[in-house]
Amino acid sequence: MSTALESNVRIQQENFVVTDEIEAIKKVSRNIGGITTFLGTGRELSKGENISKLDFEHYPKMAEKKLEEIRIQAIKDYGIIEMIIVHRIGEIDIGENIVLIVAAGEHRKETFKACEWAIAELKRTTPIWKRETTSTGEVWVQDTP
Amino acid sequence: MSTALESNVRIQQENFVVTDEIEAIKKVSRNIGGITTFLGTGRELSKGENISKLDFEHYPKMAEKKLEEIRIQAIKDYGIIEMIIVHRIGEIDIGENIVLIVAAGEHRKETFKACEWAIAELKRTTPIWKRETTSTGEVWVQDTP
Amino acid sequence: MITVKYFASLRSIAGKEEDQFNMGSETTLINLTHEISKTAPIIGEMILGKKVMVSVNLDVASLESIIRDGDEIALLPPFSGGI
Amino acid sequence: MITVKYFASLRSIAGKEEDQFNMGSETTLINLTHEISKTAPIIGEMILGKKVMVSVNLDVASLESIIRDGDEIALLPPFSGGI
Repeated sequence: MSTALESNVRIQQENFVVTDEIEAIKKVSRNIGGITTFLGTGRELSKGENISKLDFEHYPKMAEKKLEEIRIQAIKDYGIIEMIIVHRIGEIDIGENIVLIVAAGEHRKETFKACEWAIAELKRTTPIWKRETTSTGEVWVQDTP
Repeated sequence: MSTALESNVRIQQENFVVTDEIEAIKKVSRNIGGITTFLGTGRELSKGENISKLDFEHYPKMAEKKLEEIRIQAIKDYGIIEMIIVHRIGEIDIGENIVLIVAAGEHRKETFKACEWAIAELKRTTPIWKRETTSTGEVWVQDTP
Repeated sequence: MITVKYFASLRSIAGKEEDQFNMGSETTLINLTHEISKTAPIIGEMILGKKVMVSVNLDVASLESIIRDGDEIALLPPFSGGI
Repeated sequence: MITVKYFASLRSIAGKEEDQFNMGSETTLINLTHEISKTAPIIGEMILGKKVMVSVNLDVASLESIIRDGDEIALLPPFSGGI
Protein backbone atom coordinates (compact mmCIF):
# COMPACT_ATOMS: atom_id res chain seq x y z
CA MET A 1 0.00 0.00 0.00
CA SER A 2 1.04 3.63 -0.46
CA THR A 3 2.46 5.82 2.25
CA ALA A 4 -0.72 7.86 1.90
CA LEU A 5 -2.63 5.03 3.52
CA GLU A 6 -0.27 4.90 6.47
CA SER A 7 -0.41 8.60 7.18
CA ASN A 8 -3.86 9.69 6.05
CA VAL A 9 -6.00 7.10 7.80
CA ARG A 10 -4.93 5.93 11.22
CA ILE A 11 -6.26 4.08 14.21
CA GLN A 12 -4.19 4.74 17.29
CA GLN A 13 -4.25 4.78 21.08
CA GLU A 14 -2.40 8.06 21.51
CA ASN A 15 -4.08 11.42 21.17
CA PHE A 16 -3.77 13.48 17.99
CA VAL A 17 -3.19 17.22 17.55
CA VAL A 18 -5.71 18.87 15.22
CA THR A 19 -3.31 21.60 14.12
CA ASP A 20 -0.67 19.02 13.14
CA GLU A 21 -3.14 17.17 10.93
CA ILE A 22 -4.31 20.41 9.31
CA GLU A 23 -0.73 21.51 8.63
CA ALA A 24 0.00 18.10 7.11
CA ILE A 25 -2.98 18.32 4.76
CA LYS A 26 -2.08 21.90 3.77
CA LYS A 27 1.25 20.62 2.44
CA VAL A 28 -0.57 18.50 -0.18
CA SER A 29 -1.47 21.46 -2.42
CA ARG A 30 -1.10 25.22 -2.64
CA ASN A 31 -4.60 25.32 -4.03
CA ILE A 32 -6.37 24.41 -0.81
CA GLY A 33 -8.77 27.21 0.08
CA GLY A 34 -11.09 25.47 2.54
CA ILE A 35 -10.55 22.85 5.23
CA THR A 36 -13.51 21.42 7.11
CA THR A 37 -12.71 19.42 10.20
CA PHE A 38 -14.94 17.29 12.37
CA LEU A 39 -13.73 16.40 15.83
CA GLY A 40 -15.69 13.95 17.96
CA THR A 41 -15.12 14.14 21.71
CA GLY A 42 -16.29 12.15 24.71
CA ARG A 43 -19.56 13.51 26.12
CA GLU A 44 -20.50 13.22 29.77
CA LEU A 45 -24.11 12.29 29.13
CA SER A 46 -25.54 9.44 27.07
CA LYS A 47 -29.29 8.81 27.12
CA GLY A 48 -29.50 10.69 30.41
CA GLU A 49 -26.82 8.64 32.13
CA ASN A 50 -23.51 10.02 33.40
CA ILE A 51 -20.56 8.44 31.65
CA SER A 52 -17.31 8.14 33.54
CA LYS A 53 -15.22 6.41 30.86
CA LEU A 54 -15.24 5.33 27.24
CA ASP A 55 -13.40 2.44 25.69
CA PHE A 56 -12.99 1.84 21.97
CA GLU A 57 -12.11 -1.45 20.29
CA HIS A 58 -11.55 -2.09 16.60
CA TYR A 59 -11.06 -4.97 14.20
CA PRO A 60 -7.45 -4.41 13.13
CA LYS A 61 -6.80 -4.29 9.37
CA MET A 62 -10.53 -4.26 8.49
CA ALA A 63 -11.10 -0.92 10.27
CA GLU A 64 -8.10 0.69 8.54
CA LYS A 65 -9.27 -0.75 5.21
CA LYS A 66 -12.73 0.79 5.66
CA LEU A 67 -11.26 4.19 6.58
CA GLU A 68 -9.10 4.12 3.47
CA GLU A 69 -12.16 3.23 1.36
CA ILE A 70 -13.99 6.22 2.87
CA ARG A 71 -11.03 8.52 2.12
CA ILE A 72 -10.77 7.36 -1.51
CA GLN A 73 -14.52 7.66 -2.11
CA ALA A 74 -14.70 11.11 -0.48
CA ILE A 75 -11.94 12.42 -2.75
CA LYS A 76 -13.60 10.90 -5.80
CA ASP A 77 -17.25 11.68 -5.11
CA TYR A 78 -16.89 15.18 -3.67
CA GLY A 79 -13.89 16.41 -5.65
CA ILE A 80 -11.89 17.34 -2.58
CA ILE A 81 -8.08 17.41 -2.64
CA GLU A 82 -7.29 15.23 0.38
CA MET A 83 -8.83 13.69 3.50
CA ILE A 84 -7.28 12.60 6.79
CA ILE A 85 -9.12 10.27 9.18
CA VAL A 86 -7.85 9.41 12.66
CA HIS A 87 -9.74 7.32 15.22
CA ARG A 88 -8.48 6.56 18.70
CA ILE A 89 -8.94 3.26 20.48
CA GLY A 90 -8.55 2.21 24.10
CA GLU A 91 -9.65 4.18 27.16
CA ILE A 92 -10.85 7.73 26.56
CA ASP A 93 -11.90 10.21 29.23
CA ILE A 94 -14.74 12.74 29.02
CA GLY A 95 -13.71 15.72 26.89
CA GLU A 96 -10.90 13.84 25.16
CA ASN A 97 -10.58 13.53 21.38
CA ILE A 98 -12.07 10.39 19.82
CA VAL A 99 -12.19 10.87 16.07
CA LEU A 100 -10.96 13.44 13.57
CA ILE A 101 -11.89 13.94 9.93
CA VAL A 102 -10.14 16.63 7.91
CA ALA A 103 -11.39 17.43 4.39
CA ALA A 104 -9.37 19.86 2.29
CA GLY A 105 -10.50 21.30 -1.04
CA GLU A 106 -10.32 24.28 -3.32
CA HIS A 107 -13.69 25.60 -2.16
CA ARG A 108 -15.60 25.26 1.04
CA LYS A 109 -18.84 23.58 -0.08
CA GLU A 110 -17.35 20.27 -1.13
CA THR A 111 -15.28 20.07 2.05
CA PHE A 112 -18.37 20.42 4.27
CA LYS A 113 -20.23 17.76 2.27
CA ALA A 114 -17.28 15.35 2.19
CA CYS A 115 -16.56 15.73 5.90
CA GLU A 116 -20.19 15.21 6.95
CA TRP A 117 -20.54 12.20 4.66
CA ALA A 118 -17.29 10.66 5.92
CA ILE A 119 -18.21 10.71 9.61
CA ALA A 120 -21.63 9.18 8.84
CA GLU A 121 -19.99 6.54 6.64
CA LEU A 122 -17.39 5.78 9.32
CA LYS A 123 -20.15 5.11 11.84
CA ARG A 124 -21.95 2.91 9.32
CA THR A 125 -19.14 0.81 7.88
CA THR A 126 -16.08 0.83 10.12
CA PRO A 127 -15.71 -2.01 12.66
CA ILE A 128 -15.12 0.06 15.79
CA TRP A 129 -17.07 -0.43 18.99
CA LYS A 130 -17.61 1.82 22.00
CA ARG A 131 -18.04 0.65 25.57
CA GLU A 132 -19.48 3.15 28.03
CA THR A 133 -18.88 2.93 31.75
CA THR A 134 -21.62 4.49 33.87
CA SER A 135 -22.65 4.18 37.53
CA THR A 136 -24.76 1.16 36.52
CA GLY A 137 -21.91 -0.69 34.85
CA GLU A 138 -20.32 -1.20 31.47
CA VAL A 139 -22.22 -1.52 28.21
CA TRP A 140 -21.26 -1.96 24.55
CA VAL A 141 -23.08 0.74 22.61
CA GLN A 142 -24.97 -0.52 19.59
CA ASP A 143 -25.79 2.44 17.40
CA THR A 144 -26.09 0.86 13.99
CA PRO A 145 -28.63 -1.89 13.35
CA MET B 1 -20.11 43.82 26.41
CA SER B 2 -19.35 40.42 27.88
CA THR B 3 -15.94 38.77 27.93
CA ALA B 4 -17.45 36.17 25.58
CA LEU B 5 -17.46 38.79 22.83
CA GLU B 6 -13.80 39.56 23.33
CA SER B 7 -12.67 35.96 23.23
CA ASN B 8 -15.18 34.22 20.96
CA VAL B 9 -15.18 36.57 17.98
CA ARG B 10 -11.94 38.23 17.04
CA ILE B 11 -10.35 40.12 14.18
CA GLN B 12 -6.58 40.11 14.44
CA GLN B 13 -3.37 40.43 12.46
CA GLU B 14 -1.54 37.56 14.13
CA ASN B 15 -2.09 33.94 13.20
CA PHE B 16 -4.32 31.67 15.30
CA VAL B 17 -3.78 28.07 16.39
CA VAL B 18 -6.72 25.80 15.61
CA THR B 19 -6.00 23.41 18.48
CA ASP B 20 -5.98 26.30 20.98
CA GLU B 21 -9.40 27.50 19.82
CA ILE B 22 -10.80 23.95 19.98
CA GLU B 23 -9.44 23.40 23.48
CA ALA B 24 -10.96 26.75 24.54
CA ILE B 25 -14.39 25.79 23.24
CA LYS B 26 -14.19 22.32 24.85
CA LYS B 27 -13.91 24.01 28.27
CA VAL B 28 -17.39 25.54 27.84
CA SER B 29 -19.23 22.27 28.51
CA ARG B 30 -18.58 18.62 29.30
CA ASN B 31 -21.49 17.79 27.02
CA ILE B 32 -19.77 18.70 23.79
CA GLY B 33 -19.71 15.64 21.55
CA GLY B 34 -19.05 17.18 18.15
CA ILE B 35 -16.95 20.11 16.99
CA THR B 36 -17.05 21.20 13.35
CA THR B 37 -14.35 23.59 12.25
CA PHE B 38 -13.98 25.52 9.03
CA LEU B 39 -10.56 26.93 8.20
CA GLY B 40 -10.13 29.20 5.19
CA THR B 41 -6.62 29.46 3.78
CA GLY B 42 -4.98 31.49 1.05
CA ARG B 43 -5.14 29.74 -2.33
CA GLU B 44 -2.53 30.21 -5.02
CA LEU B 45 -5.04 30.46 -7.87
CA SER B 46 -7.98 32.80 -8.32
CA LYS B 47 -9.89 32.80 -11.60
CA GLY B 48 -6.86 31.22 -13.25
CA GLU B 49 -4.39 33.84 -12.08
CA ASN B 50 -1.47 33.17 -9.77
CA ILE B 51 -1.78 35.06 -6.50
CA SER B 52 1.39 36.10 -4.73
CA LYS B 53 -0.16 37.89 -1.75
CA LEU B 54 -3.45 38.60 -0.03
CA ASP B 55 -4.34 41.59 2.06
CA PHE B 56 -7.43 41.91 4.23
CA GLU B 57 -8.97 45.12 5.53
CA HIS B 58 -11.96 45.49 7.84
CA TYR B 59 -14.25 48.18 9.19
CA PRO B 60 -13.29 48.12 12.87
CA LYS B 61 -16.15 47.77 15.35
CA MET B 62 -18.73 47.03 12.64
CA ALA B 63 -16.93 43.83 11.57
CA GLU B 64 -16.66 42.59 15.17
CA LYS B 65 -20.33 43.49 15.73
CA LYS B 66 -21.39 41.43 12.71
CA LEU B 67 -19.31 38.43 13.82
CA GLU B 68 -20.91 38.57 17.26
CA GLU B 69 -24.37 38.71 15.66
CA ILE B 70 -23.48 35.61 13.62
CA ARG B 71 -22.27 33.79 16.74
CA ILE B 72 -25.43 34.63 18.71
CA GLN B 73 -27.74 33.64 15.87
CA ALA B 74 -25.86 30.37 15.20
CA ILE B 75 -26.22 29.34 18.85
CA LYS B 76 -29.91 30.26 18.87
CA ASP B 77 -30.98 28.92 15.46
CA TYR B 78 -28.97 25.69 15.38
CA GLY B 79 -28.97 24.81 19.08
CA ILE B 80 -25.22 24.54 19.31
CA ILE B 81 -23.37 25.12 22.58
CA GLU B 82 -20.77 27.68 21.50
CA MET B 83 -19.13 29.23 18.44
CA ILE B 84 -15.75 30.87 17.96
CA ILE B 85 -15.01 33.08 14.93
CA VAL B 86 -11.56 34.47 14.16
CA HIS B 87 -10.67 36.45 11.02
CA ARG B 88 -7.20 37.73 10.25
CA ILE B 89 -6.46 41.06 8.60
CA GLY B 90 -3.34 42.50 6.99
CA GLU B 91 -0.95 40.67 4.70
CA ILE B 92 -1.45 36.93 4.31
CA ASP B 93 0.72 34.58 2.28
CA ILE B 94 -0.42 31.59 0.22
CA GLY B 95 -1.25 28.65 2.48
CA GLU B 96 -1.65 30.80 5.57
CA ASN B 97 -4.76 30.79 7.74
CA ILE B 98 -7.37 33.47 6.97
CA VAL B 99 -10.55 32.62 8.85
CA LEU B 100 -11.64 30.07 11.44
CA ILE B 101 -15.11 29.08 12.56
CA VAL B 102 -15.52 26.55 15.35
CA ALA B 103 -19.00 25.21 16.15
CA ALA B 104 -19.38 22.96 19.20
CA GLY B 105 -22.53 21.05 20.08
CA GLU B 106 -23.88 17.91 21.69
CA HIS B 107 -24.33 16.16 18.34
CA ARG B 108 -22.59 16.49 15.04
CA LYS B 109 -25.42 17.46 12.70
CA GLU B 110 -26.17 20.87 14.17
CA THR B 111 -22.46 21.74 14.30
CA PHE B 112 -22.03 21.08 10.56
CA LYS B 113 -25.11 23.17 9.73
CA ALA B 114 -24.14 26.04 12.05
CA CYS B 115 -20.55 26.14 10.80
CA GLU B 116 -21.53 26.13 7.13
CA TRP B 117 -24.17 28.82 7.69
CA ALA B 118 -21.75 31.00 9.68
CA ILE B 119 -19.04 31.15 7.00
CA ALA B 120 -21.64 31.99 4.33
CA GLU B 121 -23.16 34.65 6.58
CA LEU B 122 -19.72 36.09 7.36
CA LYS B 123 -19.03 36.51 3.65
CA ARG B 124 -22.45 38.12 3.19
CA THR B 125 -22.64 40.53 6.12
CA THR B 126 -19.23 41.26 7.58
CA PRO B 127 -17.34 44.34 6.33
CA ILE B 128 -14.05 42.69 5.42
CA TRP B 129 -12.34 43.18 2.05
CA LYS B 130 -9.68 41.14 0.30
CA ARG B 131 -7.04 42.56 -2.03
CA GLU B 132 -5.22 40.08 -4.25
CA THR B 133 -1.78 40.76 -5.67
CA THR B 134 -1.05 38.97 -8.94
CA SER B 135 1.51 39.46 -11.71
CA THR B 136 -0.89 41.96 -13.31
CA GLY B 137 -1.23 44.10 -10.19
CA GLU B 138 -3.43 44.53 -7.16
CA VAL B 139 -7.21 44.22 -7.15
CA TRP B 140 -9.92 44.47 -4.52
CA VAL B 141 -12.01 41.33 -4.79
CA GLN B 142 -15.75 41.95 -4.98
CA ASP B 143 -17.52 38.68 -4.24
CA THR B 144 -20.84 39.86 -2.94
CA PRO B 145 -23.08 42.08 -5.07
CA MET C 1 -20.45 67.24 11.51
CA ILE C 2 -21.08 63.95 9.81
CA THR C 3 -18.12 61.64 9.26
CA VAL C 4 -17.98 59.61 6.03
CA LYS C 5 -15.55 56.67 5.89
CA TYR C 6 -14.29 55.11 2.67
CA PHE C 7 -13.20 51.47 2.59
CA ALA C 8 -11.23 49.23 0.20
CA SER C 9 -11.72 50.24 -3.46
CA LEU C 10 -13.75 53.28 -2.36
CA ARG C 11 -10.75 54.67 -0.51
CA SER C 12 -8.68 54.56 -3.70
CA ILE C 13 -11.46 56.30 -5.63
CA ALA C 14 -12.01 58.93 -2.95
CA GLY C 15 -8.28 59.35 -2.47
CA LYS C 16 -8.78 59.59 1.28
CA GLU C 17 -9.90 57.57 4.28
CA GLU C 18 -12.65 59.84 5.47
CA ASP C 19 -14.48 63.13 4.98
CA GLN C 20 -16.44 65.50 7.17
CA PHE C 21 -19.68 67.14 6.03
CA ASN C 22 -21.69 69.80 7.80
CA MET C 23 -25.32 68.91 7.05
CA GLY C 24 -27.05 70.66 9.95
CA SER C 25 -28.68 68.76 12.77
CA GLU C 26 -30.65 66.28 10.66
CA THR C 27 -30.84 65.19 7.02
CA THR C 28 -31.18 62.03 4.92
CA LEU C 29 -28.57 59.75 3.38
CA ILE C 30 -29.79 60.82 -0.03
CA ASN C 31 -29.04 64.45 0.72
CA LEU C 32 -25.59 63.49 1.96
CA THR C 33 -25.07 61.55 -1.27
CA HIS C 34 -25.86 64.66 -3.32
CA GLU C 35 -23.32 66.58 -1.24
CA ILE C 36 -20.68 63.86 -1.84
CA SER C 37 -21.47 63.94 -5.59
CA LYS C 38 -20.43 67.59 -5.80
CA THR C 39 -16.76 66.67 -5.36
CA ALA C 40 -16.88 62.94 -6.23
CA PRO C 41 -19.65 62.27 -8.75
CA ILE C 42 -18.44 58.69 -9.34
CA ILE C 43 -18.98 57.84 -5.69
CA GLY C 44 -22.38 59.48 -5.72
CA GLU C 45 -23.38 57.32 -8.68
CA MET C 46 -22.11 54.18 -6.95
CA ILE C 47 -24.25 54.91 -3.91
CA LEU C 48 -27.38 55.71 -5.92
CA GLY C 49 -26.77 52.67 -8.18
CA LYS C 50 -26.40 50.44 -5.07
CA LYS C 51 -22.88 49.46 -6.06
CA VAL C 52 -21.88 50.16 -2.48
CA MET C 53 -23.77 49.69 0.75
CA VAL C 54 -24.03 52.45 3.31
CA SER C 55 -23.89 52.04 7.07
CA VAL C 56 -24.98 54.51 9.72
CA ASN C 57 -23.36 54.03 13.13
CA LEU C 58 -22.32 50.44 12.24
CA ASP C 59 -25.67 49.29 10.84
CA VAL C 60 -26.54 49.00 7.16
CA ALA C 61 -29.07 51.69 6.23
CA SER C 62 -31.27 52.63 3.28
CA LEU C 63 -30.94 55.89 1.38
CA GLU C 64 -34.13 57.21 2.98
CA SER C 65 -32.64 56.88 6.46
CA ILE C 66 -32.46 60.00 8.61
CA ILE C 67 -28.94 60.87 9.74
CA ARG C 68 -27.98 63.26 12.47
CA ASP C 69 -25.09 65.49 13.42
CA GLY C 70 -22.30 63.31 14.87
CA ASP C 71 -23.30 60.15 12.98
CA GLU C 72 -20.64 57.92 11.42
CA ILE C 73 -21.46 56.96 7.84
CA ALA C 74 -19.41 54.35 5.95
CA LEU C 75 -19.39 53.48 2.27
CA LEU C 76 -18.96 49.72 1.94
CA PRO C 77 -18.00 48.06 -1.35
CA PRO C 78 -19.10 44.43 -1.77
CA PHE C 79 -17.53 42.34 0.99
CA SER C 80 -14.91 39.70 0.23
CA GLY C 81 -13.90 38.34 3.63
CA GLY C 82 -13.68 34.67 4.40
CA ILE C 83 -12.07 32.84 1.52
CA MET D 1 -8.92 -24.49 9.49
CA ILE D 2 -11.24 -21.51 9.50
CA THR D 3 -10.65 -18.81 12.12
CA VAL D 4 -13.68 -17.10 13.68
CA LYS D 5 -13.09 -13.85 15.56
CA TYR D 6 -15.48 -12.41 18.13
CA PHE D 7 -15.64 -8.67 18.77
CA ALA D 8 -17.08 -6.37 21.45
CA SER D 9 -20.27 -7.82 23.00
CA LEU D 10 -19.81 -11.04 21.00
CA ARG D 11 -16.53 -11.73 22.76
CA SER D 12 -18.26 -11.59 26.14
CA ILE D 13 -20.98 -13.93 24.91
CA ALA D 14 -18.51 -16.36 23.32
CA GLY D 15 -16.18 -16.11 26.32
CA LYS D 16 -13.19 -16.03 23.97
CA GLU D 17 -11.53 -13.94 21.29
CA GLU D 18 -11.48 -16.52 18.55
CA ASP D 19 -12.26 -20.09 17.52
CA GLN D 20 -10.93 -22.54 14.96
CA PHE D 21 -13.21 -24.78 12.90
CA ASN D 22 -12.26 -27.56 10.54
CA MET D 23 -14.82 -27.37 7.73
CA GLY D 24 -12.93 -29.09 4.93
CA SER D 25 -11.63 -27.20 1.94
CA GLU D 26 -14.82 -25.30 1.08
CA THR D 27 -18.21 -24.59 2.70
CA THR D 28 -20.71 -21.76 3.18
CA LEU D 29 -21.12 -19.26 5.99
CA ILE D 30 -24.46 -20.83 6.78
CA ASN D 31 -22.82 -24.21 7.37
CA LEU D 32 -20.23 -22.58 9.61
CA THR D 33 -23.06 -20.90 11.53
CA HIS D 34 -24.66 -24.29 12.18
CA GLU D 35 -21.32 -25.54 13.47
CA ILE D 36 -20.99 -22.51 15.79
CA SER D 37 -24.57 -23.08 17.02
CA LYS D 38 -23.62 -26.53 18.38
CA THR D 39 -21.61 -24.98 21.20
CA ALA D 40 -23.01 -21.43 21.20
CA PRO D 41 -26.66 -21.46 20.05
CA ILE D 42 -27.19 -17.82 21.06
CA ILE D 43 -24.47 -16.71 18.67
CA GLY D 44 -25.89 -18.87 15.91
CA GLU D 45 -29.28 -17.21 16.38
CA MET D 46 -27.71 -13.75 16.28
CA ILE D 47 -26.03 -14.52 12.96
CA LEU D 48 -29.17 -16.01 11.40
CA GLY D 49 -31.31 -13.16 12.79
CA LYS D 50 -28.85 -10.60 11.32
CA LYS D 51 -28.13 -9.16 14.74
CA VAL D 52 -24.44 -9.34 13.84
CA MET D 53 -22.69 -8.86 10.52
CA VAL D 54 -20.19 -11.36 9.25
CA SER D 55 -16.98 -10.55 7.41
CA VAL D 56 -14.83 -12.89 5.34
CA ASN D 57 -11.22 -11.82 4.95
CA LEU D 58 -12.08 -8.22 5.95
CA ASP D 59 -15.12 -7.79 3.70
CA VAL D 60 -18.73 -8.00 4.82
CA ALA D 61 -20.33 -11.14 3.38
CA SER D 62 -23.76 -12.73 3.08
CA LEU D 63 -24.66 -16.07 4.64
CA GLU D 64 -24.63 -17.72 1.21
CA SER D 65 -20.98 -16.82 0.69
CA ILE D 66 -18.54 -19.62 0.01
CA ILE D 67 -15.70 -19.78 2.53
CA ARG D 68 -12.48 -21.70 2.17
CA ASP D 69 -9.88 -23.32 4.38
CA GLY D 70 -7.64 -20.58 5.80
CA ASP D 71 -10.27 -17.84 5.65
CA GLU D 72 -10.68 -15.39 8.50
CA ILE D 73 -14.30 -14.91 9.55
CA ALA D 74 -15.32 -12.20 12.02
CA LEU D 75 -18.61 -11.70 13.84
CA LEU D 76 -19.31 -8.00 14.03
CA PRO D 77 -21.92 -6.52 16.38
CA PRO D 78 -23.44 -3.19 15.31
CA PHE D 79 -20.68 -0.61 15.05
CA SER D 80 -20.47 2.34 17.42
CA GLY D 81 -17.32 4.17 16.42
CA GLY D 82 -17.16 7.89 15.86
CA ILE D 83 -19.17 9.67 18.53
